[in-house]
Amino acid sequence: MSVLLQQLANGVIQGALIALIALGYTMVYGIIQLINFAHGEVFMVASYGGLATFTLLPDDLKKTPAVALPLMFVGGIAVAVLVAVVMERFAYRPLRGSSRLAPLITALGVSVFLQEAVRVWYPDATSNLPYPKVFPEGNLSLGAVNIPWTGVLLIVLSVGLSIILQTYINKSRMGRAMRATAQDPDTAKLMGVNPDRVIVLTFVFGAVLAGVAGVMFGGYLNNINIDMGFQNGIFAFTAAVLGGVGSIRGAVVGAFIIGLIKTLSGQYMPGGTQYDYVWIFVVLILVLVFRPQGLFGEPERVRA
Amino acid sequence: MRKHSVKSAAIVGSALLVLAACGSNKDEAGGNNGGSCDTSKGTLTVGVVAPLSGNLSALGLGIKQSAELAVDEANKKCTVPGYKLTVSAQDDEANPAKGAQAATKLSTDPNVVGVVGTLNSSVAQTVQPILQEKKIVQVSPANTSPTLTRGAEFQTAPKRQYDNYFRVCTTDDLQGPFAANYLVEKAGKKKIAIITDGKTYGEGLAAELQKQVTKKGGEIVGAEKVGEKDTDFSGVIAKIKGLNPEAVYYGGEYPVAGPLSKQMKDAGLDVPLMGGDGIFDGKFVELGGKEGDLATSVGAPTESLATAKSFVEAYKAKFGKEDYAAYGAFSYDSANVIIGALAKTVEGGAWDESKREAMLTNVAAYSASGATGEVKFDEYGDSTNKVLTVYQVTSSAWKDVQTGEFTG
Amino acid sequence: MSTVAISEKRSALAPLGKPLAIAGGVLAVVAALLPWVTFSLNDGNWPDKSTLQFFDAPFLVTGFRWHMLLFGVFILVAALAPTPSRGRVLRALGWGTLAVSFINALYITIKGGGLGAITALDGEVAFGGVVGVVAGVLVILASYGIGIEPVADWKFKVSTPVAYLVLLVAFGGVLYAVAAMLTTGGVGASNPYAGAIFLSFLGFAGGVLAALSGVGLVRWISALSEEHRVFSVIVLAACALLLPFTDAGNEYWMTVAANIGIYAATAIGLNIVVGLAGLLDLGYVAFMGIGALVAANFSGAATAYFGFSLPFPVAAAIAAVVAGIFGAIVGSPTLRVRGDYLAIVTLAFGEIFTRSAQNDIGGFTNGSNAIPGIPALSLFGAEFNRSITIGPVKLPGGVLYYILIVLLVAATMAVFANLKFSRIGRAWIAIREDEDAARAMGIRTGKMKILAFLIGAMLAGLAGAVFAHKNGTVSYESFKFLESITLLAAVILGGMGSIPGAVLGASLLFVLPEKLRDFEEYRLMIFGLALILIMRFRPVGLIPDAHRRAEMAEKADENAEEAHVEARKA
Amino acid sequence: MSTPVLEARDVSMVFGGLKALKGVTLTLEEGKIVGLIGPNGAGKTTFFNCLTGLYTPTTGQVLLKGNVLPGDPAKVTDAGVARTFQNIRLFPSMTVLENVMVGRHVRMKQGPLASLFHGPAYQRGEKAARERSRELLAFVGLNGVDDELSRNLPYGDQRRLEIARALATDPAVLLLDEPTAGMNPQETEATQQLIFRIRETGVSVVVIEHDIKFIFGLCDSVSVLVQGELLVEGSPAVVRADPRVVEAYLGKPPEEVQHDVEAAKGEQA
Repeated sequence: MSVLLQQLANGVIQGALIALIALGYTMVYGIIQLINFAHGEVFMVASYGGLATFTLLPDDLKKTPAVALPLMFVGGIAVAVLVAVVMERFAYRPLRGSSRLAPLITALGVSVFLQEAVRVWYPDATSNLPYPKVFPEGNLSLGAVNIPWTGVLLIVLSVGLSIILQTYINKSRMGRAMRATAQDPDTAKLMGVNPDRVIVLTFVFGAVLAGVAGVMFGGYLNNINIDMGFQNGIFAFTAAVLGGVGSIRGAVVGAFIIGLIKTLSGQYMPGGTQYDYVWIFVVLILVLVFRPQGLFGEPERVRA
Repeated sequence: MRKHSVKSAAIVGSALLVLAACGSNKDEAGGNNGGSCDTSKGTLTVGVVAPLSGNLSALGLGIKQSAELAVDEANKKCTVPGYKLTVSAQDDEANPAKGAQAATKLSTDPNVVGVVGTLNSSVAQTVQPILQEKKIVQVSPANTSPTLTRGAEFQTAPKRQYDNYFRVCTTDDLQGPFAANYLVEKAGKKKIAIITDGKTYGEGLAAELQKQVTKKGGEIVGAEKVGEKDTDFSGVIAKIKGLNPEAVYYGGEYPVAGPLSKQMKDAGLDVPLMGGDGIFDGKFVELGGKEGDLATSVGAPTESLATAKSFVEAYKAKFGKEDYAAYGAFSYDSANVIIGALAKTVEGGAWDESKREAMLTNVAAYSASGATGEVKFDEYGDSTNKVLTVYQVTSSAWKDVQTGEFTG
Repeated sequence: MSTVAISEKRSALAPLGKPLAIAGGVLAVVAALLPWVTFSLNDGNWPDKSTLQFFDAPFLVTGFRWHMLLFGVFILVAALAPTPSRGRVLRALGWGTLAVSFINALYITIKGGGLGAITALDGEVAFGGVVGVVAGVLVILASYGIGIEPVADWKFKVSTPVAYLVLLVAFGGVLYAVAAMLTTGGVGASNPYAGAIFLSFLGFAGGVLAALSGVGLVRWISALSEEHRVFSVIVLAACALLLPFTDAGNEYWMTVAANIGIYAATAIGLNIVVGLAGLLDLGYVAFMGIGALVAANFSGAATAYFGFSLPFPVAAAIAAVVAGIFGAIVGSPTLRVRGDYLAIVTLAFGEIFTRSAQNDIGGFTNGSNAIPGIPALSLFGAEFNRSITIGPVKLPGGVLYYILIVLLVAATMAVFANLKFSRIGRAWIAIREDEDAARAMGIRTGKMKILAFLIGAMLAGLAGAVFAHKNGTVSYESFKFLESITLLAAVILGGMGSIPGAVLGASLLFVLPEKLRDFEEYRLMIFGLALILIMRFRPVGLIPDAHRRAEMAEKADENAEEAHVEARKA
Repeated sequence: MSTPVLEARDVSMVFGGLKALKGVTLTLEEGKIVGLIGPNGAGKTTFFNCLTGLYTPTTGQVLLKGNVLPGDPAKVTDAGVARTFQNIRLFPSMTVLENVMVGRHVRMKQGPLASLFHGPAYQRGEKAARERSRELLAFVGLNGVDDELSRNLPYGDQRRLEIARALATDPAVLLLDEPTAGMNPQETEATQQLIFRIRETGVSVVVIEHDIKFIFGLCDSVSVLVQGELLVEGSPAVVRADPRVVEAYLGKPPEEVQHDVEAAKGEQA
């Protein structure tokens, strides 16, 4: 029983992390129908950005987590936003209006490029790097279940930020513009929405969330590597598809489902942790076959 | 930067001197670059096949640079009279097909005298036959799969697979059982859980450990796998924790092992984690390896070996930092095997492809003290150095706790 | 904006166009005869006698300086003789000159320790590089002065025998260029300058090719070859089979070429799925892996699942069928899933495949130990990986594999071409263009898509079977996500739906890394960057499908028109 | 009474809670042209989609020559109902001839193997298809543009190409969705003549159209759909005189109605 509870807790924490990344995927896809494969790398770069910020801090600040931690978040988010904006401006924007595949290939190229750039240029990034110990230590113990405080923080941030995002998109003027652009870019343009601005903003929002996720990832797991972006990016995109691409709520729910499938299938399914990935993808395929639009997606209207 | 410009100034200076000596820069007869050794017979190449890009490149670059160090030293000491040696490092991307291409490239060059590599046993499988075809000696610093030398039935009916293949590292069927003996007999851990990363190295090691643990009366309470790119192990740890193991054996390398150990501790599973030479690295502790974690490694402890210390110092002097990684010292020894055998082969004569046969004989007969201890090969091409040491993390550093040979 | 800038430059440079070009051409010739480096480098002389004194042996000019000399002569000819679209030709030659000079000078500077190596600072005189760069810049400026006209269109028709002759010469030239590209910089591992020499050669080849294309020759020849399609294919295949007899005919390049061929055949299969049917497949290499595993298990290797071996053709057929079945299974969600969602299903399948293979599912894959020791193919006792001797000619090892794979690629191309121009091919393209309309035409889209997956997977499985024997080992590590991406990139780089495109794309993506081994640390980074740049500047690929080519031409016309209008406004 | 070619019996369609069609019945006799009109949002397109198999009616049936139509557009086409689209849906980067040959798809029998090996039988089939396609192109009046990309054709020609492509499926019934949208009077006139000629070949036609004048000049019978219900059905004269039709069209006389409709269309575009 305690194992089950512990695994549930683990799954929720993993889900919280994936959710933060998945939101970036789902928003970008919702607006310009692009699987932004490089989004996972934005998350990775943010993590290194946070680490670099810490390394650059003077020694006495390094010892004050209350200052160092926020600065790391700022650093990580700044790097993520910068990379995302540059990527949108110079890699994706020139391709808008071309075939559907071109930007996708570009996204794959950006992904490979970012990963390799960090590996070659970030000192010692060829191997895993330890993350500074400025995060709250210890566990929240609920009976036999241990949840690290970083995990708790991750869940709080993930849920909190997605609620803020959802509210912003539903209530604000810019949010309306985003929704309008997602549904019908041409009409939105006629209504005075500047699509370029909306798209950049979408990338920025995604990058901010990925930045938070990147720094929290280091804090929660104590180490980062250049592959983390790809791996979690795939999960996050899967989560976005599972929940219904374009839906904020869907992405979050999808992410939690994936986190839970991973830990629970590793625990209870035959083959154990060897096949936990396989189960994620099996569930994904089943969901897509029986509910192609994802859990919370709009059913696709036949164009005729 | 400064070092570089000093070096270039030296090159420029010496080159100018040479040119001045010739009286004009029309002289196109080349090769002499002002070193003090006689290199009149030309240049010979030591090949390296290792992953130089991608996620295993830390290990691969360590192998490449350590081989370069050995070659540099040989050039300075004029180990091979009449020849200058160079290293030609080829990337295999940890991919067997790419490894085959890299090996073919080296094998078409008549001046390649031997190859150091590979890192991955799976890549070695494609490289072995290609090099054998041309009788090029291959010395691996890192392949631990026993099948590479002794065939699929390595325990019951060992049979030499490739007469050109040698290795200076230890094999899974020694290291795994040695670790098992330590865990069960010395440390008294009867209930052991196994985690592997699913790759050849870790799987092979864990499989051999498992056999020996059972033989010695211990119990394997569970075997789990983590993805090679994973960073979050909470699921695996929770599962293992429910089985109440007294120790965890990890088959894999330090980038995963360090964080795994830390996350185990954080999740309340405070038992020692043990691994093979793949986790015997200072980075393991940096990445979260905790007090009391264990590792096996080949040879006697470094402190007791003057050769090992001098390797570390020379490496640091040449490359500025100690990033030779897990297999640097083995690679250094591998390169030295090739250089030593080459010196004997070309003694008083000149190199040509027909000398490769003699190279094989000379490598098989090679014997010296290297950075990892005694370097010598048995009839299968395996290292005769069967001395293994168990290390334990004590005060944030590896400390040897037991040295010996695996005796069954 | 940019058009305005150019037109301003044109007005300033227009009268100087010809003199500048002549000056540049003369300088290029001079640069070729000047010394380039003041001393012998650490790893031996910078290649090809570049420390030669001023003018003392003009007939000994080789290597990159020979290329410079040629560029100089070409530039002078283009500037003085009546050349069609002269500006475009000069621009290409100028960039070529610049590239060759810059690459060599840069390499000397870096390896030789500073600018002293290419100037007079160290007491010796070596201005070759500097003069070459200046020459290149002058010619580029001159070309803008003259103006960039559209590519000339050669209208004249030739009789069939003459056309055949032209095509023979052209393809012979291609063969020569390919062989030269492969062998430049040396074959073995000994030449420390191989990477730079190769880049320099690429600069030369690129410049000449662009100039020929600018003058209209390339377009004319491709039109000719389309007219005489069958003849062209035969000649091309013959050229491919002649490669082993050239300088590139050594074991290493046979191995590389064979691997390229295997991936090219796979890429053509993928082109059916992506290029014709418009279905994005991100896990395609898994089918190749399945084919390889099946062949390996029937090969009689020690760790194979089946203890017996089947003749290769039978094993290959089974491999294709099994891969095809998996293809149909993976494709089946397409009945309900649309577009990008399908991409994620294929990606998921790819991941499931690697995971399962790694865990030795069903005992078929031997897990992380892989299946080693797969015997080489043999025919009448001749093992495919050995060298063979026919009369006086000794062919390098692996040549039989090469021939087998050339035939495989040719067969795959034929399959692709026949399908493309058939009822089924039209249905696929219709689905790609507009799925609803295709259904309204009575096309069973689900069935057709599964068929595309099935055929594509079969081709991949077949290629995988050859792969298993060629490499001797089948490990899950050869079939990872990055390979799928590389294959996809090959298809898109070459041009979607285009047959020669897939072969060219695969060649580039697998030859360039081989030639650029010197830069191995940056290889993948360059690969990523290249993907971005290609999509940015040539999204239809290098050899676009005829339809897409028309699309592109249309766009270019529009652009030209716009530019015209803008220029008039300005 | 002979079996009608196409018959919709009591077709209802419900989306969520929205009743888009309420028991619509329509009969098409062989060799006739039926028009379907109604204000925006009346359910014309929904009804059309029921006829073409894109939607399966919630209740009711669609029968072709007495047989219930399958619920799959591809199978419906196979059975003999072809259609065009309101906003032209050609295959833009295929040539004109290839577009029509795609229409022949369902009447050609070459399977994968034949397509792979291009045997003599295959060659014959391909040649026949090409000839038939050329005939149809000539029939709709598209000559000498076989190898143009379809997207490069002028607007009116694209409409005609769509009709040729639909005819290539050898349909018994042709459904035209606003065939004159965006056309000038001359082109509209030509389209009318083309539809008459199609009828002469024995194909029955259903036309949806906003242009009431065009419908009344073209059709043998007209059905008016308002808010998902069939309001009136009958000959043009009957429908034109029916006061409910006038009322349905905003209570204005037909000429003004048409004007309004045009204006509405302008906004839509």
